[in-house]
This record gives sequence, structure tokens and C-alpha cells, in this order.
Amino acid sequence: MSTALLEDAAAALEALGTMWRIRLFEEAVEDLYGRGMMHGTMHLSIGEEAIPTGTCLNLVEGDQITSTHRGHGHCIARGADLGRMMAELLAKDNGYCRGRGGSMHIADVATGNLGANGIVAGGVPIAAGAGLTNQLTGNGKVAVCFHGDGAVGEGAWHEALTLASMWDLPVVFVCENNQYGMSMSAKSAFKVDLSAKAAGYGIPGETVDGNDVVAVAEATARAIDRARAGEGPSFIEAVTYRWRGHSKSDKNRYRSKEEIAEWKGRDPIAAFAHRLLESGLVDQAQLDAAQSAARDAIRESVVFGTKGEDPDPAALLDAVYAPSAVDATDTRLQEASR
Amino acid sequence: MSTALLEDAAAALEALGTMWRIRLFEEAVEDLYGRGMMHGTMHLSIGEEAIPTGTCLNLVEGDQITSTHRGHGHCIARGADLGRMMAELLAKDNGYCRGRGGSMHIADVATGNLGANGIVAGGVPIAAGAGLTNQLTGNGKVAVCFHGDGAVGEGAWHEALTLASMWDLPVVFVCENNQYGMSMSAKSAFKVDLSAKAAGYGIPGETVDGNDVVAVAEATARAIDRARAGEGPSFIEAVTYRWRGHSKSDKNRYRSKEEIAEWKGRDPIAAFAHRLLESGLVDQAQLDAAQSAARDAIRESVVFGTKGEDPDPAALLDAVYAPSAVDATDTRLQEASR
Amino acid sequence: MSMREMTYSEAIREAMALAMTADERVFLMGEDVGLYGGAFGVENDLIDRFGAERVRDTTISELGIVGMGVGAAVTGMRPIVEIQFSDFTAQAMDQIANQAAKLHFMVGGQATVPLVIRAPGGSGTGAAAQHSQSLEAWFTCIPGLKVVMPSNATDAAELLLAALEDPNPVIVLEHKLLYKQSFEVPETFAVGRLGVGRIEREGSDLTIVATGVEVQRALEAAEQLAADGISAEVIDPRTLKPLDLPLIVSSVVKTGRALLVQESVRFGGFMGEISASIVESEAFGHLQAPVRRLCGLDVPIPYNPDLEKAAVPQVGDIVREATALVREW
Amino acid sequence: MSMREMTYSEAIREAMALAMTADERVFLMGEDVGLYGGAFGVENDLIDRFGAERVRDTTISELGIVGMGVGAAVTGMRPIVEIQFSDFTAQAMDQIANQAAKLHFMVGGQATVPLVIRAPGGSGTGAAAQHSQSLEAWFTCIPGLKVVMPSNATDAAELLLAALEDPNPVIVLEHKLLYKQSFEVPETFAVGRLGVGRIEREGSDLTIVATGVEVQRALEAAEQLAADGISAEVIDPRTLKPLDLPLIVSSVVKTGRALLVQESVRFGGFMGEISASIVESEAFGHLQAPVRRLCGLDVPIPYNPDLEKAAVPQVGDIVREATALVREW
Ligand SMILES: Cc1ncc(C[n+]2csc(CCOP(=O)(O)OP(=O)(O)O)c2C)c(N)n1
Ligand SMILES: Cc1ncc(C[n+]2csc(CCOP(=O)(O)OP(=O)(O)O)c2C)c(N)n1
Ligand SMILES: [Mg+2]
Ligand SMILES: [Mg+2]
Repeated sequence: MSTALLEDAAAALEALGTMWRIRLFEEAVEDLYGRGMMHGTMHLSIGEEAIPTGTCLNLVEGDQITSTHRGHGHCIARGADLGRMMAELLAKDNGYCRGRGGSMHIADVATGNLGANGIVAGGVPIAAGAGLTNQLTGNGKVAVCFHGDGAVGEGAWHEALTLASMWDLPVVFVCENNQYGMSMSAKSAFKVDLSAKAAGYGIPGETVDGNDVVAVAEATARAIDRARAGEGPSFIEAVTYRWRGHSKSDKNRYRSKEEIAEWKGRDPIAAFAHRLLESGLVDQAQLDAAQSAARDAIRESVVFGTKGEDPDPAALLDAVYAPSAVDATDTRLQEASR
Repeated sequence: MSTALLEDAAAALEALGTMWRIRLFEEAVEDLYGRGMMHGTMHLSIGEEAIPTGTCLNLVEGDQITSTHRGHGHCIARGADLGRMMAELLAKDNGYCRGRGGSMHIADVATGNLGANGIVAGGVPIAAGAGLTNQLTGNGKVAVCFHGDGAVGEGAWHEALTLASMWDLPVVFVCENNQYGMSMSAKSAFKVDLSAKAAGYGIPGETVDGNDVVAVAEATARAIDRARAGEGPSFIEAVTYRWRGHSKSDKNRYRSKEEIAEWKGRDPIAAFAHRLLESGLVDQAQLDAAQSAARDAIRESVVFGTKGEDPDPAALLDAVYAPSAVDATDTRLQEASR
Repeated sequence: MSMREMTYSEAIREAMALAMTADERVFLMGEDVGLYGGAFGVENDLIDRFGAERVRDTTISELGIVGMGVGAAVTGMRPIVEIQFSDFTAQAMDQIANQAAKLHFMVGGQATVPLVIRAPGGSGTGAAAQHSQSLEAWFTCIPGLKVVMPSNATDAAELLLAALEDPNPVIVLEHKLLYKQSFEVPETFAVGRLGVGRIEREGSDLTIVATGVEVQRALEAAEQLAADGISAEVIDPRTLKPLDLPLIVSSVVKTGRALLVQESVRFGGFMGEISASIVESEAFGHLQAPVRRLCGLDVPIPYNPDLEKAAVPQVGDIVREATALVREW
Repeated sequence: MSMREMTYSEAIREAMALAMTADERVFLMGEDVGLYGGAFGVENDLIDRFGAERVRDTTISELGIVGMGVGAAVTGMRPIVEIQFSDFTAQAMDQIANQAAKLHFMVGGQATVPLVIRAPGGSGTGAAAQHSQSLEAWFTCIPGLKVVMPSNATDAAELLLAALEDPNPVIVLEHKLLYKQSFEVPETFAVGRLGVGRIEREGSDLTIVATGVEVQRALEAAEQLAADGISAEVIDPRTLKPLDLPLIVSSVVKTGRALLVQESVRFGGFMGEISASIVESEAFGHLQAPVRRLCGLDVPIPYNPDLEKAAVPQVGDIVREATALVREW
């Protein structure tokens, strides 16, 4: 499926467009934040766009993903509506989470995105659980778990890998190794290549260039096919780099300007565009069109988002529990819960 | 140090005596329990005596151990007083824990045993923390962490190994792989040999015959030396078998009579005794003397324990917090806490 | 209604079997729930009846198991996750509190998490401080979670069925001492109602609100109190969250006195919530005595059996406190 | 006493520096506390002053870090472990509750665990449901643990020093909104006293007990109430466990009314403990109105800034509730 990227112009331009949408969405978010129109905290994945893009193009309807605090890219790559995403980040009632979740909880459950997660490694067991549903129901679906290098240090990660491998669950763990967990360098933290950890769980582990959308697409395609065939989980370490600080408070004390500059030179979008052009699959006009279509889409999303209404605080208490058939008829209880 | 076991009769008999003390202590406990003189729950390590014995003979004063729910053997091998242990299991005030801890919390902090632990893998990060003390103070000591195969599935285990290896802490993880975590077979749970997991943490991993006290002593000696030399942690998987059920509620549904019988045929005590005899290092009379000395010691411990007084319920509230210099002078607070 | 005898564990087992038979989305996952039959024998032969796919033995990984329960629930299953001792919910708190309980809210209602967690608590088995806690206060303060504490076999079964019907995560805090006790239960279990308490015994001099294993002790105490001329009304809230406060308040309005009895520690324990809520309610004007709590001592549960008993309210303690509350005020 | 200005974070940093200078057993460990200077900048340059050995950057492993803190404490060190957001104590609950808090008791006093855990809580930064909780109720119900909640820079420093002197595990729940606020602080910090509350403002019509960030709001409210002819006494317990109940009780005996204000959710929250304790005390006979709680709504903290504000008590809410309590009773 993913080799199509270098053969099928439409597929290639679609992937390029996805990367542009992610990049430009986050640049817009950064801008809105800088202008005081967005609040809270932001984790930008600029520079890492190839990973969600390359991975998600292998997924079919019904496949699930779990995402992270740095989750805009996953959400976009899985096909979410940009307007509702932007509305959410702008804390509006027409946002995906009705303004209650924001960036760290962005989710589009309809496209199988079970949600960003403010908890490092919080989504890893959840992805395994989605894989369990897939296995138990025999629905043929696969769950992809995106997580960072820092997440590998969490007990949740270990327990989920242990259980997923024990039960041969259809799950693919995609580690976005951007080389830092906030300020902790993955090299100092883990001593080994992260993909080397897979062997300890008896599952395949592979390291790929996370800035090469084709490499990511190919590696994840193999892992997803394997999972879909009932052969169990895989672990893919996609090495990349985050251009921006961890979040807005980051002074970048733990890394050098040179390192940042060097990685900016390995821009996954530019690299893919260049490769497509070189190969003659597409021409410059098509590349430009992909970029400007993305730009238009982001612009529209900002318009959509800013036009949204604020959520009503009066609806807050009703939002905590899903209504249960029985409780709904019990007015005494409703009173009690006030 | 440990090769002395096959060359130095005194050392060999001491190790044999330790194994006998563990075995007979637990048989006595089982008997007391069966006769209704002991309550609560019991986890017996009969059949696994070679591991604590072979490991602890490499330790020096000040070295720490952390132990497990199946911790009598560790406590004895580290040099605890049998009478105070038995008193504890009999819930007496002169027991190590003043009758408040019982079997699952047996500890002798003076000999460096930081305690049995009712929580699977609960002691693993604690051992790493003891290792950190050793490293920070440069005291030259090593912390040994005993844990079961089942503990390997816990997040706590993973996090502790990650941190200990990252900081090259002087810790040795000794996994008593008795092949089941309660009823879960380690083979089904983990797919790989447990020692293979060590590579994922960038530390040495080794599998040894846990029923061979000499093999255990040699492997742990190397690991302890390495830790003491500042070269960081190691992981040792010592394969063994628990003869008894997991605890009193066990119906042994998950394993066969044949398997149990087969492993009883590999009795670590008999094997070591036989080897010593064959090699001519000691004679039968010496072997018998070691066993009967152990029997006497256990008998005395039961006498000591049964003679103990019950703890006073009135002292319960004072036992929760260690007195702090400041609080002690504040009578108003003492009143408030009633 | 025709009745039969059954232990608390048997009732839970029957409820799980009923649910698994009726709804193929229901499955059970936990440590030693399969081959072993459950650490307390609750599952017994369920694995033989429903197979290892639906009665799943896990590794020792509480956080992982609950997290998988969340993932399975949000994708359409109805998992029951057993935590072998409720003390080990400590390991799983992130998935319970930060994931399961909040997901529905955080994603603006896009998802629901119909997850049931069963976890036995309580002291009395000599299992000491890490296997004997009553941790309901950790859960009652988590918005998005429901908390059930059944004190008898029927409730254990019927509230479990209710929990399985509920689209929200529910933690059911069972009690280890009750597992082997026999109770009269109805011929067939119905689906219970979460959030509805029950007056276990009517009375007029004081209201005793008791939870979990203390319900029986309160009933025994009420019997003794009656002999002494004191008429105690005993209420079992059954569900702690949502709490059937109106039931409690109307009882206290009637009796003018409330004694709140729990096994868990006093300081920071759940009974503080009930006490505060009574005082904030219309019952305040009817109080003839202060609302009183009778709770476990603020200590970890000790191993020694006498100390262990001394650490939690026994029948005699309830009688003493209730008498004082009625006679001294 | 001569005073100076300092932010809450600077005060905490100074206290940690003082302790590390005075006692080589003290060290700090946590996520991003070194190179990064702390997620909230609390540590800033501590790594330059004390080195990476004593200001230790860890992997993202809350359970592991707290567990290592327990191990280091029990073997003679005085570790300070920072949990980056108090929400992540969920990951570490086993080591906090089942290990650190119980070890001294379980081993019959053979060991002590002088561990200090610092963890910022609270809402108001737009960080949403998993980064904004006020979780004190999880900790106050754990025997063996002490719980501190400093509302100003001096307390943040001096109670941290007190925690470091204490032979028991202490969790210090700092507040994110306070970090950047400036306060008057003494020229030199002294070692505080755990378990001693403070009357922040004297008054006669009602007692407002407030914790954490709500202390300031209560003081502002008291100012407005004064203008309206209502004299509010404001108490900050500072340490929640052990709680300075006598201070609260004697105030309520004097004023006859109590309003308890916390940011945390109401249901199952800590103020239930204070309410119940007041009612159980001699203050009961002096109550001219029911003890009332004013707490956060029973919801996860929402992202939207207006919703977020609506979810926790603001100054106006305190004024309104206090007025009602005085005027309507
Ligand atoms: C359990 C938990 N611990 C700590 C944090 C704070 N935190 C948020 S993101 C982050 C770094 C995560 O690193 P990584 O997994 O590599 O993801 P990246 O940010 O690099 O994408 C940290 C420490 C958190 N959100 N959750
Ligand atoms: C966190 C936790 N989960 C579950 C248990 C219940 N439990 C006690 S021992 C045990 C099995 C442990 O297996 P292993 O680590 O292999 O040690 P073994 O019993 O075989 O010596 C289990 C599941 C526990 N005590 N703690
Ligand atoms: Mg990273
Ligand atoms: Mg085992």
C-alpha cells in the first residue's frame, strides 16, 4: 500500500498535503497562541509530520489510534476535520471536545482517534485494549499506538507491551523518538536503541528514519499487515526531531542551537517534496497546489474556529457522566447530585 | 568468594545450614499454621532455598536486600534471628515487627533487610533507591533486589530497572523464577527467557540454575562485584520451583502433579549435600550435624516465639508515625490527633 | 418471591455468568481469574464455562489491565476487570482516575467507558497493611467514576449487573470477609439500580448509616440496642457515588441523630462526606445530637488478630457509640 | 523582622538550597528538575549550584522515582522527589500509600522514611483535566503520611524545611498559580512546624477555613465582606494532616459559623473531614448555622477558561456564601 507513495501521484500528493496541513495547522496555532487568542499549553509536532502521515495512510476505516499530548498531527493524519480541531483549541462549543479538552485531549472518535492524552504513556494500555476488542470480536481492525521516547520509561508502556505481546494483539506501537522526553535525552535515559527493547517482549522491533515519510509508511505497513494477519504486535521506533520547544515554557537549555539547526535541515516535508520532484512523479505546480490547498484549509479552520460559540458553564455538571437509561428516570437522584 | 563453597568445608556447611534453616523454618510455620496457631496468609519458599542462600553469602555488612511476599528465606539468609522471626509470624510483640507486619512484612533492618513486601515488585524501586544511597554516599555497599518472575510484568520493575541502569547504580536484581506468578506461567506470560530482557536495559543478564547453590553464588558474586566496582546493575534469573502452593488457597490447578514431583526430585538441599559428600569435602556426620543444628535452632525459635507477649492494642496509634522532634513537644497536636 | 441460599462469591459468579451469557461484549480479565479460579475462588469454574478468551488470566500488571479495560470499553466491549486486592488499585490509579473517569468529559461526550472494576477490600483475614485496606475515599472524590459497595450477596450480584449496564466506569468494592458468607437471594437476579440506598431496618431513635461489612455489624448492634430500648434505623447506601442522600437525610429528619459507621480510617474517610452533607441539608434543624462517625482507627491494618480487630469498628463499638449518642444527648 | 519580596517558586528554591547546603543527605530528584530548571522553573539554576548528582533528572517514571525516594530515605538520605504535576501521583500511589506511608508501621518501627514529595496541583492555567486536579483527598486518608498545602511563599519554604526535618513521609501540595506570585518573606527562613494552622485574619461573625490558592481568595472576600459589615475570621490550616483542629474549633466556638472553602471537588473532598470534625467537637453546641462547604464543582477541570473559572470557587462565590451564612441564619 505504502509503496504507492512513490508511484501514485495522487497518493503522494495526498501524503504531502497531510504533512502540510499538520505543519500549517500548528503554525497557525502557534500564531494564535502568540497573539493571546489561545490559552493553556501547546505541544507542537513541527518537524515530526512524516510519522503520523506515513503511518495513518495505511489505516482503514475502523482501525483505531491512540495519541499523545503532542497529538495534532495524529488527529489530522487520521482524517479529522480541521475546523472542529481549531474550534477545540480555541475552546469553543463546536470543537471536537466542546471546549472541555483542548489540545491535550483532542480526539475524533468517529475516525478511530481515541484521543490525545495528557498523561505520558496513558494511551499505551488503552491501545492494547482496543487491540483486544479487535481480537475478541474478530473485526479485522488494528490499533496504532503513538507514543514518545519518554513514554518508554513509564510502567504503563511496559505493562501494555507485555500484555499485547502475550496475547498477540493486533497493535502497532509507533514510537516517535524525537530524542527528548521534555529535556531528558533518550540516549542518556535508555542506553540502547529503543527498538532493541522489542526483543525483550518477543516482538519485532525496527528503527526507521522518522523524517522519511516513505520509510515510515513502509515499516508501519508491514507491522500493520502483520497485526491484521493475527501475528501480533510490533514496535517501530521512528527517529525524528521536534523543532519547537517542548511547550511554551521551554528555554531549550538541554540542546544546542546547532543541533536544532541541523535537524531543521532535514525537513521531512521538503525532503519528500524534493524526492517527488526529482523522481518526476509530480511537478512543482502540483507541489505548490498541495501546499496552498493546505493553507486554505487551515485558514478556513481558523475562521470556523473563531466563529464558534463559547460553551455554557451551566452544562458542565451534565457533561461528567454519560446518561444511563436507569438514572435518567430517577429524579430523586438527579436532585441528589446537585 | 563463592567458589569457597566447594573448597572450604566451613563455608559449605554454613551454606547448607542456611538452606536447612530456611526449609525447616518454613516446615515449622506450615505446621503451626495447620494447627491453627498461626493466622493470616503464608507464602512458602520450600524448594527455592538455594537462591537466597547462594546470593546472601556474598554480601557484607551494610549491603542491603529487598525481599518479597515469599521472604522468609531472604530474611534468614541475610542473618536474621530465627526467634524474632517466628515471634513475628506468631504475631507477638517481640517479633521483628512487633506483631504488626507478619510474614509478608518480615524485616530485619539491622542486617540490611529492608523488608518483605506484600506488593509484587514493590521492593524493586526501593532497592534501586538503596543503590542510589550507596552511590551518592560512596559507601561501597550493594543492594540486592529479590523478586519473582511475576514481578517482571509490573511497571514498577521496568521503571526501577530503567533508572538503575541509567545511573549505573550498585544494585543486583535477582529474579527467583519459580516459573509461576501465582498461577500464570512465566513461559506464557513473557515469551522470552527473562534474562533476555536485561539487554533492553543495557545491562548484563544471565540465567542460572536456581537449585544449584554454587551456581547461584557464583553468578551473584560476579554481579555483586561488578556493582561494587561501580559498573552498574545486573539481572540474574535463577530458575527454580516452588514445591508448595502459592499460598494456602492454592488448588494447584495450573500445574501437574508430575511437574511438582519432577522438581521435588531436584531438591537443592539434597543436591548440594550429595555433591559435598561426593567431593569428599565433608562427611555424612557433618551433614547430619548441620541439619540437626538447624532443627534445634528452629525448635528454639518456636519456643521463643510462642512465649512472646501479645502486642498492646493501646499502642497502635503511636506506631504509625515516627516521633518528630518538634511534634513531641506540641501537646495541642497530640490531643488533636486523638 | 421464592428465595435460595448462596454465598456472596457465588452470587457474583452467577451475575458474571448471566452477563456473559446475555451479552457477548462482556468478558472478564484479571490476575488468576482463570485457571486458578480467582484468588478468593470467586471465578471458580467460569473459565471452563466461558473459555480462556472471555475469562482472561493476565500478568501481574494492574495499570496495564485497567488500561486495557478502558481501551476495550471505549471500543465497544463491556469488560470486567478484577483487581485481586483493592489495595492494588494504587498501581492502576492513573487509568482509573485520569483515563477511565475523565475520558467521556474530556472528549466532550464523543466516547463512553463502560468499564467495571471489581476489587475486594477490607480487613479481618490477617493479611496485614497492604492487603486489607478500605480505600473508597480514593474513588469517591473522582468525578466521572461511580462507586459501589455491596454488603450482601443480592446487592453484589444485582449492582454488578447494574454496573455492567451503565455507560460509565464503575468500581465495585467487594469485601473479602463476605465472600464465603451465605445469604438468602432471590430465585433470579434482576438488574439493580445504582445510586439507590436501602433502609435495612427501620427505627426511630437514631439513624445508623453503615457501609460494606459494617452493615451487618450495624444490624447486629441494632438488635442489641433494641433489647436495650433504643430503636435504630439502619441504612446501607450501597452505592457511595452517586449517593442516595435524600434517603439518609429523610431518616435523620425523622430520628434527629446520625451515627456513621465505616471500616475505613476516620481521617479523610468517606463518612466525612455524609456527615457534612447531612449538616448542609434540611436535617440540620432536626439534629438533637451531633452527627457522629465511628470508623477504623487512623492506622495501617496490623497483622496481629487482636490488633486487627481493634483497628475497625466491631458490634460492641457500634452499640456503645449509638447508646452514647441517644442517652447523652 | 526585616522582610523582602520573593515569589513562591523562589522561596521553594531557596529552601531547597538551604537544605542542600546544610545537610548533604538532602538531594532532589524528578523529571526535568535539572537541565530544564523544572517544568515551572522552580529549580532554575539549582543544578548549576549543586551539580547533577544532587539535582537529578530522571526518566518519566513517577512510580520508580518515588520508590527510589523511599529506598534512599530508608537507607539514610533525605530525598526530595518532585512529581511534575500532582495529577501524576496517580502513577506513584503504590509507593506513596503502600510503601512510604506504611513501612515504619509494618516493620514495627525498625525503619523510618523521611521522604519529601513535592507536587504542584490546582487549576487556572488552561491545562485541562489531567493537569489541574487538587488531589489532597487521596493523601489525607493515608495513615502514615503527612500532607502540607502552603498558600504563600513563607509557608512554602518553611514547611518544606519542616518536612525535611520530619522522620515521616510528607507530601507538599504546591499550587501552580502561586509559583509566579510575589510575597513578603522574612530575611531568613526558619524551620516551620507541621500541623500548626494560622489565623490569617481575625473576625467575629464567621470562620472561613480555606486551603491552598483559596486562602488568598478568602482574604479578598473577607475584605469585601468587611465593607459590607460582616467580620470574617480566615484560617489557613497549612498542614492538612496532621490537622490543627483545635485552632479551627476554637474559632468556630467564637463565631458560631463555619464556611469551608477548597478548590478541590466537593463530593468526597477533604472539607468533609473538617466539617464532620467541627460537628463532632465542642463547637457543635455553638453553631448558629450549619457548617457549609464551598468547593470545586464535581467535574474534571475543563479547558475553556470560563468553564475552568466556573469550576472552582472564586472571590465572589465566597462573598456570596459567607453573606448567606451570616444573613440567612
Ligand atoms: C505521567 C506523566 N508524567 C510527566 C508528564 C509531563 N510531560 C508531558 S510531555 C513530557 C515529555 C514526554 O516525552 P516523550 O514521550 O518523548 O514525548 P514528546 O514530548 O517528546 O513528544 C513530560 C515529562 C506527563 N504529562 N505525564
Ligand atoms: C501489585 C500486586 N499484585 C498482585 C498481588 C497478588 N500476588 C501476590 S504474590 C503473586 C504472585 C507473584 O509471583 P512471583 O513474582 O513470580 O513470585 P512468587 O509468588 O512466584 O514467589 C500475586 C499475583 C500482589 N501481592 N501485589
Ligand atoms: Mg520525545
Ligand atoms: Mg514466581
